Amino acid sequence: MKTPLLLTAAPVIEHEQLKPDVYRLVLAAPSIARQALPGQFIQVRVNNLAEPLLPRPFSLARISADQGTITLLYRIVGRGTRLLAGVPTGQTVQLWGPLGQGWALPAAGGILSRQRAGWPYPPDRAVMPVYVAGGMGIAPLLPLAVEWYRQGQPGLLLYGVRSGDQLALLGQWEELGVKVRIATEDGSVGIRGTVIDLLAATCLTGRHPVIYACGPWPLLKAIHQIARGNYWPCQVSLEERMACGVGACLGCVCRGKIPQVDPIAEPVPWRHVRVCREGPVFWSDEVVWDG
Amino acid sequence: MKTPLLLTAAPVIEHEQLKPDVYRLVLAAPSIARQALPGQFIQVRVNNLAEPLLPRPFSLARISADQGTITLLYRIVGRGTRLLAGVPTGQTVQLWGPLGQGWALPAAGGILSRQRAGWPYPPDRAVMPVYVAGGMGIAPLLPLAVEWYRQGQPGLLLYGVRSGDQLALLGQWEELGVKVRIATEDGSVGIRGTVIDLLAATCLTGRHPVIYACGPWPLLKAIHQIARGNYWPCQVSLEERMACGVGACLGCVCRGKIPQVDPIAEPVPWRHVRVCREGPVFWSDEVVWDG
Amino acid sequence: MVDLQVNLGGLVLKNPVTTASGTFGFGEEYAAFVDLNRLGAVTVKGLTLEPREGNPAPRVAETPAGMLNAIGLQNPGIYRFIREYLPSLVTDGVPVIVNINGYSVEEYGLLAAICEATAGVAALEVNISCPNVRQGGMQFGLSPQSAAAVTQEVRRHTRKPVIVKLSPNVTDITEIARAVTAAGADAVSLINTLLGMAIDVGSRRPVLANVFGGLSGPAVKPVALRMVYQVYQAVKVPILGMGGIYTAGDAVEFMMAGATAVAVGTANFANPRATLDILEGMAGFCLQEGITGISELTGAAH
Amino acid sequence: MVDLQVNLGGLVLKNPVTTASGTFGFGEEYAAFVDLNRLGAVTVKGLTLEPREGNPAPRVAETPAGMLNAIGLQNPGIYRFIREYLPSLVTDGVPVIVNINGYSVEEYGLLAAICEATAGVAALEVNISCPNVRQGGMQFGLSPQSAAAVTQEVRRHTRKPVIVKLSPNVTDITEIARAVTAAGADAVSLINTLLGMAIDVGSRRPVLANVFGGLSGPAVKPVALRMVYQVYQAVKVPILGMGGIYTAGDAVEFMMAGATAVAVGTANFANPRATLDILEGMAGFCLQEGITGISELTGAAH
Ligand SMILES: Cc1cc2nc3c(=O)[nH]c(=O)nc-3n(C[C@H](O)[C@H](O)[C@H](O)COP(=O)(O)OP(=O)(O)OC[C@H]3O[C@@H](n4cnc5c(N)ncnc54)[C@H](O)[C@@H]3O)c2cc1C
Ligand SMILES: Cc1cc2nc3c(=O)[nH]c(=O)nc-3n(C[C@H](O)[C@H](O)[C@H](O)COP(=O)(O)OP(=O)(O)OC[C@H]3O[C@@H](n4cnc5c(N)ncnc54)[C@H](O)[C@@H]3O)c2cc1C
Ligand SMILES: Cc1cc2nc3c(=O)[nH]c(=O)nc-3n(C[C@H](O)[C@H](O)[C@H](O)COP(=O)(O)O)c2cc1C
Ligand SMILES: Cc1cc2nc3c(=O)[nH]c(=O)nc-3n(C[C@H](O)[C@H](O)[C@H](O)COP(=O)(O)O)c2cc1C
Ligand code: FES
Ligand code: FES
Repeated sequence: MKTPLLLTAAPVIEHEQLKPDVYRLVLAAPSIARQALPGQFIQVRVNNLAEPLLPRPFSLARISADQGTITLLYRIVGRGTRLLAGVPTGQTVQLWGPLGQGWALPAAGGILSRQRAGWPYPPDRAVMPVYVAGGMGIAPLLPLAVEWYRQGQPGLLLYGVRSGDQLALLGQWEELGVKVRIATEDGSVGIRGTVIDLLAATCLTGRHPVIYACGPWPLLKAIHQIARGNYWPCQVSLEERMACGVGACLGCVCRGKIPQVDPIAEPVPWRHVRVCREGPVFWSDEVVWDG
Repeated sequence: MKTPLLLTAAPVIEHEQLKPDVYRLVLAAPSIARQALPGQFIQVRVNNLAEPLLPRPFSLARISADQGTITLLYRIVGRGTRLLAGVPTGQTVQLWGPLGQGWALPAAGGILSRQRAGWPYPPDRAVMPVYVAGGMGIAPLLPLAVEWYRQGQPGLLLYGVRSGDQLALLGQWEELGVKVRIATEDGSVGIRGTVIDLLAATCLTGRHPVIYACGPWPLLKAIHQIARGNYWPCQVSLEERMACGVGACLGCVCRGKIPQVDPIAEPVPWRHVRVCREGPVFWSDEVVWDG
Repeated sequence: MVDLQVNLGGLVLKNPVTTASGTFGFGEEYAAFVDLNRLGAVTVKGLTLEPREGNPAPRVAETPAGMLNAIGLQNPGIYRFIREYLPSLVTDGVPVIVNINGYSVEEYGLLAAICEATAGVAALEVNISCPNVRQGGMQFGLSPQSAAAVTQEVRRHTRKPVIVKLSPNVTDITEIARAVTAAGADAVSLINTLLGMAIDVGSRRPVLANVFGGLSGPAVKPVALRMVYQVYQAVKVPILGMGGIYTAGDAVEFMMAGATAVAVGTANFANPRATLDILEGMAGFCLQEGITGISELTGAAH
Repeated sequence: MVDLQVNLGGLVLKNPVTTASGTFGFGEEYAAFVDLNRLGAVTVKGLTLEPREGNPAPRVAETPAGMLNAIGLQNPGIYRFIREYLPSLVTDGVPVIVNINGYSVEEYGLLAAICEATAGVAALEVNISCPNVRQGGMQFGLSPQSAAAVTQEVRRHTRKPVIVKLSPNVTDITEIARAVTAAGADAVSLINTLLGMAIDVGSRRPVLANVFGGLSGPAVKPVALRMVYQVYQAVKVPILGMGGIYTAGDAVEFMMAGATAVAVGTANFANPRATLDILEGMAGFCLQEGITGISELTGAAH
């Protein structure tokens, strides 16, 4: 383990309903807040009954080392998130983390949180972060934007949601100086369409962009294809059904074109890599997108 | 069905911690409050998760038809009661009832809530109710005392608990004019010993007593034996593990010497009768106490 | 409107929701909560020829998302059932499926003959899978030979639909399903309970007086669903699916795995209105998905 | 103080709490939460001769009080395990039980020979019960003959303790237990997962890419406990009990049913400290009950 993992009973500091089915949850977890890197996630359990049994993974949507808090942004999907939504302020939830590999940032003057693959530009080259979020995919991108902001580069957010009334917390992005472009499926705000259309319509020539994308698999696949067609380096944060979240169960794999680790073994076109451990963030061309 | 059964989501009106592990819970359930007879019980579920799966049976410790409320008095035993203890005022619990056969009272001027066995004294004979409670066995006796109070006969309560600090709500009994005698295992209040010792030491000659007892099986068995030795009619409220609570699963049986129902069948020494349906209240000599 | 009617091996049901034997008494226990006539069918508690008192208490124990039972087939015997319980059920207008349990192959035949002669019996469910009685019961359900022998004997004595209820406590359930189908079963029902136990660590004794009991409830659903899926591929007769159905979504899963109809068991204990809630939820699912006949769901996941 | 030491077929464990294969990776994944050296033993993820990529995703699905998995034995192969993972585990000082999976009887023999030659391997757990691979795996565990054949071949190649891991998906587990014991097993471990499935009603497809998966977690505990109880009566060798152990009380139940040691599996996912919480709870139970040696619990419910 590079970063120590922590298991803690974290008190709920704030719990706010942003939209009918979207909540913002602030938890006191000082040591996790100190360790966590943008793009990492935690596992959460509301009680210790045998049902629901498994923890639920959530990205860190805000990491406040000074305040000793972390923030989750989540949508109610099923019984786990419904149970979570009912936890009142003051009560604790079990959580452990920070888990997985976060977003890659240039090493110079900042952090390069992922060991495996290098940074695609020379360390001193000014690059532009382009955040591409589909729906709740917005969650893990904000702490990354905070990091880039510290490095003097606010960048651009392309954000796709079903309808304008789903937009939340845009103020936080604007505070960081991030330029925000919106796509809605019903055209109620921004362009009518998806964030794929937004990205396709965005001219990034000469800007040395790095794409950071999070959302459902088909969206990420399309973004990868656009990025690849334009020779833009692109990172994606994947979601997969998880059990342990720590790399032990091998439940959460995707096909990864990871560098050959075993000098003796035959070269293989892909390996099953763990989303919870080698991911959730990958360079998009490390992922086998078909099949 | 003689009394209609009701299934309802009942709001919690009051929820009070009486002792570290004993709670008083007042629920709004007007139609159940209207129907219920002393000695009947309800089934309760806190949520609709699959775990814990089964409802929990609780006696009605107070039935207020005018206020449309019922009161439960319960001790935390395991995960079901622990979950129940966490339900805040205003939230609802699922419940259904009133279930089972309540205590027998004389028919004249009152109610004879159990059809099967008749009243042991002539209807106009003044009798004295003697309530015998071991621990939480106190719960189903209070509504019965209310009924007897209405019939002008407050009677006598013999109440055994582990220690004096377990005593709760005695004021309610005193308000009804019931004479209260206490036994504690540690001798901290009343006599040192059990309620069996209390009963054995109580002289009821010439009082035409009816014993109403509730508590653990060994206690009820001993009370039955004392009652039988003295020719006192005695009713007991039994507990058994239940699933349905409505008579459908046959999970909750005891051996009952019930009157022969089938004219064709061979006479049998006992039948398995359902505690939830033919009980929970039985005349103590209807029950096979050994084996 | 959604057409909810299904055909379970000749037994036409107005909708696919029935009750699992032993969890719904003789119907009247739940009549306060459920208009019985709205159900596809009521399957009654397992009956034997003679009245039986069953096993001593404790007979039930809660387990994670499930329960154990060891009732041991307490029942008034088939004759008293027919005299005292069947008439009111028939009056309610719901088809009655009678669950029969013999202690020998011949006894199964006799029970079938009695059902054949009794007007109010719509179909027979032949329980060869009860884990809670020492002689007979599950033993018949554990080998294809004895399962077939019981089925054949029942078939010889009745022309009413014969549904054979399979035990999940076998290495290969498709083998048993094939055997009973070849022996003349019109349908199969599955699963009965999984054999399990619980121990009270305080007393160091098994919780159930009978030591072992049958596990039911949501906990067993994945196993039940897998067996329905396997049996659907193995035999042509319709399947009455059960085992842990707790929500309408669960019931739809069973239909998609291959069930023609479903039975709701342990869920009744947790929610006395479970059958109707599930029925309404299934109809709602069909509406939402644009399904006009619920039987389209059967086998949809294959 | 409570003496926690137990003897599992020649493998002496400082306490009875071990990890279930496949739920604890190669140990290091949980090292941040658990001082591995405090455990009785660590059983590693199932190993095959060649590296394997396993089944496609989705591989896991939550079920009521349980989960399904269809990992399909993804592993780096026994050689890379020995080179890359075993050394640090050995340094941690915890006995390592290696879970081996052959695709033929001969392959099991070869794997056993490799373990025999590898100093850090304390004992072998022979998995004849994996439900998630198409050839080999569970098939061997479903008949006494093949189970015995695998055991015999493993026995021929090693003098280290051989623990044979049984499948619960059989009609009579005692028959298999007797066969492997006669063939030379020093201990048996049970249960592996129950074969199950789940369906996504939205897409009308099985949730798992592999269709079927293995059910584990608290849901299966009653079945596992029953099998441990039965096997304890059937064979003389010690039992490593598992299947749904979630609390110290569960572990005590398994010991009372007949287990000499226990393995914690799915519970690790719900609580990364589950192994130690359970160990501490078991020691506490003994203290409270005045038990001086934990092995007194074994079989106490019989
Ligand atoms: C690394 C990672 C980070 C995530 N971050 C966020 C976040 O910041 N905000 C947010 O709203 N959601 C996030 N998700 C998705 C979130 O974990 C699921 O919405 C949640 O688990 C649903 O649980 P449920 O019980 O409500 O739904 P159910 O559908 O009842 O869950 C059943 C099972 O499926 C799993 N599951 C369901 N949906 C997903 C999914 N999309 N991804 C993975 N497992 C799933 C559950 O964990 C559970 O095991 C993240 C997922 C991953 C893998
Ligand atoms: C007719 C009837 C009336 C009752 N009235 C009261 C009351 O007024 N106040 C009160 O405090 N308790 C009462 N009880 C006992 C109460 O039902 C149990 O304490 C409660 O079910 C324990 O649940 P648990 O989940 O906390 O315990 P657990 O031990 O976790 O429960 C596990 C299972 O065992 C059952 N169980 C455990 N203890 C008992 C018991 N003593 N009797 C029956 N089933 C049990 C539970 O219902 C559950 O199914 C009554 C029981 C019956 C049968
Ligand atoms: C208390 C109880 C009693 C049962 N009695 C019978 C029975 O008499 N005959 C029978 O065929 N099945 C019996 N069963 C099995 C159920 O009919 C059903 O097959 C099983 O419980 C699985 O379904 P479920 O999980 O929905 O309950 C009984 C189950 C329970 C829980
Ligand atoms: C994700 C997962 C992977 C597993 N992999 C293996 C394995 O490789 N070899 C094996 O013998 N058992 C394997 N098992 C079975 C467990 O070791 C154990 O027998 C089973 O899960 C029951 O215990 P539990 O309910 O405590 O998890 C696996 C179980 C799970 C949940
Ligand atoms: S969730 Fe267990 S390995 Fe990723
Ligand atoms: S609890 Fe079901 S019959 Fe009494």
